[in-house]
Amino acid sequence: MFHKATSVAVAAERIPDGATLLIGGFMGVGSPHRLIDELVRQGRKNLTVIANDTALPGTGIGKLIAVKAISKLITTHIGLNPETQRQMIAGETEVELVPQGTLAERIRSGGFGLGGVLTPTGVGTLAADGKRTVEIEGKVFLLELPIKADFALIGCHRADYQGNLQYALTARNFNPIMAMAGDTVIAEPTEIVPVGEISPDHVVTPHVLVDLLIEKGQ
Amino acid sequence: MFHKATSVAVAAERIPDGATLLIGGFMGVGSPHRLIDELVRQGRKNLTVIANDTALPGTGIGKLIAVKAISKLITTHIGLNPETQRQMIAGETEVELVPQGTLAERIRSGGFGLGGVLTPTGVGTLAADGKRTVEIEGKVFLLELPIKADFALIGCHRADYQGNLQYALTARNFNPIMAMAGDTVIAEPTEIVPVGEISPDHVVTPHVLVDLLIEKGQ
Amino acid sequence: MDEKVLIAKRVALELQSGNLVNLGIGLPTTVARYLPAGVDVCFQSENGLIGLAPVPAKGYRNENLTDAGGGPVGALPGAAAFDSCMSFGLIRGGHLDVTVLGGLQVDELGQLANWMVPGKMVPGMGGAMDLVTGARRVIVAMTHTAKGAPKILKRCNLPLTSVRRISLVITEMAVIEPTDDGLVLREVAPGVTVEQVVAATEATLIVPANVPVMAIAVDEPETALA
Amino acid sequence: MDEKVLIAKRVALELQSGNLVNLGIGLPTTVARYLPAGVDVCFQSENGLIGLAPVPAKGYRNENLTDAGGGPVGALPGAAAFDSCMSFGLIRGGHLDVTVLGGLQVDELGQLANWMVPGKMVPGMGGAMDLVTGARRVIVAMTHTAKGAPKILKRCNLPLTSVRRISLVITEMAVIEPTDDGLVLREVAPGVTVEQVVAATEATLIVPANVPVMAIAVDEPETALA
Repeated sequence: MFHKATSVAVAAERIPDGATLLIGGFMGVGSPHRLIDELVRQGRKNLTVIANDTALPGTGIGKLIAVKAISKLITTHIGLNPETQRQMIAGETEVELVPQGTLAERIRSGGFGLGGVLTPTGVGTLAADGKRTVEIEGKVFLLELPIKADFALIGCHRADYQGNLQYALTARNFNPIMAMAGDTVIAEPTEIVPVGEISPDHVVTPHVLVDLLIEKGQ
Repeated sequence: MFHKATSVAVAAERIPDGATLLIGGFMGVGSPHRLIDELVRQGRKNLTVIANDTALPGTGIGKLIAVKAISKLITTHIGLNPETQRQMIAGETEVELVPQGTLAERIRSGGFGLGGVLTPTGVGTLAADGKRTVEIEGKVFLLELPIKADFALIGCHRADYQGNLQYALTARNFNPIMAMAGDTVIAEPTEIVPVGEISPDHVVTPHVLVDLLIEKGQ
Repeated sequence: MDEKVLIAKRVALELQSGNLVNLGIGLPTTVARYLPAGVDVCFQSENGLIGLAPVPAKGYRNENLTDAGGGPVGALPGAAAFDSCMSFGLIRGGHLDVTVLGGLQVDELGQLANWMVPGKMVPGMGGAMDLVTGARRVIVAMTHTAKGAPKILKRCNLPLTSVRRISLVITEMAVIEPTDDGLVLREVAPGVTVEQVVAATEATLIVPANVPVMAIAVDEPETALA
Repeated sequence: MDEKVLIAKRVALELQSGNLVNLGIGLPTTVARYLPAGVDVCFQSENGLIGLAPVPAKGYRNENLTDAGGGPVGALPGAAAFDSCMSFGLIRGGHLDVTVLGGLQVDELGQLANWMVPGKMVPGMGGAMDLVTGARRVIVAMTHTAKGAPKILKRCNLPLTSVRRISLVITEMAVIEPTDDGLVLREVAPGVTVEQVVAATEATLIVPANVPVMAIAVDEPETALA
């Protein structure tokens, strides 16, 4: 077994300027908040971020938006963060809007070694612009491409020291999917428990996917 | 809330001759054994069965093979059931062999409303015969079609009376995926517990997918 | 009665026992308050829960239990939590019986636009494109006009949410059903005339001989979710 | 030493601490017994478990805890169970470091055939096609010949498992690595000559100036899994 627990500062230092990051959470719920704060503190710039949303100004990924740490954003909904909308309309931040189910499947297909996603969602809409369509048994589907990233930043409820992860209620959202699709996976658990305390049936993300665990702050 | 628990005989009577069935389990582990026994007892014929394997002669789906209840089988591995191999070679039963990961994703894509699966598995092999290929960013993928069925027969560990399901260890296998892809889903739990006894975080198959629960035998 | 309450009450009548229902952020969320007694539906939140319950009192809330807007919510006994792929598998795979969504525009083809006003408002589609594409029934709950300007048009001029024909539009003035033949006026609100609906609608409405008034009970108790 | 034991011992030397490893049914499963001391690998079973442990004593087994052959197995503290999509997502998605599989034929392109003999034996590919396509390293563990007939051929004449070039073939006679240039003879078994390997092989072998003997310890204790 390998020691994965480290400080949030050391973990964030692994992430260079310009990196591509999958960041879990839904309106900040289930996001790795201490990692986000530390990236802001360390002044990280020019990040590409893939995430469901940018939460509210001053919350979760909204903090990275506020300091303009993100140069490119792939997301589904920015309706509750006026600053992200402003940056998009002003052309200050490149924003790709993706249907939520499509974003989830694109990340999954990256992590699961598939060639892409064939979805009926978005056919005939702006979401289809520039994309291939495939007709299958008389129905038309969009071919959506896989997403992978240099890092996946995962918020979770419990981890064991080996890196098995559990999530709580609606804080699960994109986290387990993203844990499959990051070259390096950094998980920020609320608590770390001894190996063996999580039943094999209750592990959602197996430890082999997780590279680093953020230890409790002082 | 709706009453879903019924006897194995009544549940099996819902399934007509000629029906298409997804049946969970891996070498019999996690299969709905009482449902299978009852289909044999009731003399069901001409079934199309989609399942990982046909277990051993006299075990699980092997019992349906033994009485020739299956006219068409879509499966990944029949190496441990010589009778299935014999019926395939003799042309008595139509057998389509599918890579295991592909079978899982095909069923998932049926249940998840996707147009198909783009997989690298099987490219350039017999598994690609008659199938479309799609080139994506310079790599070739097979286009594998979704699978759905009239019924999904699910083995599970615990259910609540509403139909939320949990699985045990390697008995999980294809069951949760199949529960998404059956028009009618019949689950055979080891025990049925009061609603609320299963934590929302431990529910693997949400109750809205489940139509019938098999009650304990006498 | 407030027009949004009227819309929510009328939408609530569309829900049937046993339905799995997804309510969009805003007005649609309020529909849960007006479920008729004895109607037992199950609510999904696309951020990953089946079994939403009314917001608990302060002190009983949990930061990891929220709705799709990020607001606190409750969970019934027997609730189930899952990830975003599963949530949209339920939606896209035809397992969701009804979705109720807000709208910016609906047109004669029954197509909905509800996710952006180019150059002005770019909230993003969130789950809306999947919901409109995948749910068995799509109900659009919206005000009939925007500051007097019709929202039910011959053709949407805002970006579409889906090319799929929605099931029903419910406004504070009318219930309108898109069909093969066009938009059919199914009901008018109490005190509203057919002529007033037609005048407030750009799209051509097919008006049957008999257009009943919405069966809204004015004094219904406010119960259930949210 | 039994030739299957020799093969398993040599395969075991390929595994490194931290690897996630999938062992095929049969001979490959026995590899776990011969892990060198201090090498800490993690085993996946494609029926849905990471953290396989040796078969427990009778009385400590569980009918819901089996390997891919359906036989009883154990689980280490910290094991994780999952469904078949996740299991093959791990395999296809590049999360599996090593797979060890049996083989019927391997050819000069490094392609493997191991899942059927048309008209005679149709076990099916099970997880083999995904494993060979997706694992980072694919090690084929097989006897060098079948009743004297070579199994390492110029071209496979049985149906291929994948067009992907495997990483290594380990037999009771040799270790052979498929490369851009062809099959390179990397090692011979104790007591076996290069000439004997070449004679038992239909494919052309590239023979380096120095071909070392496998570093197999004869008296290694049998430990760990299965």
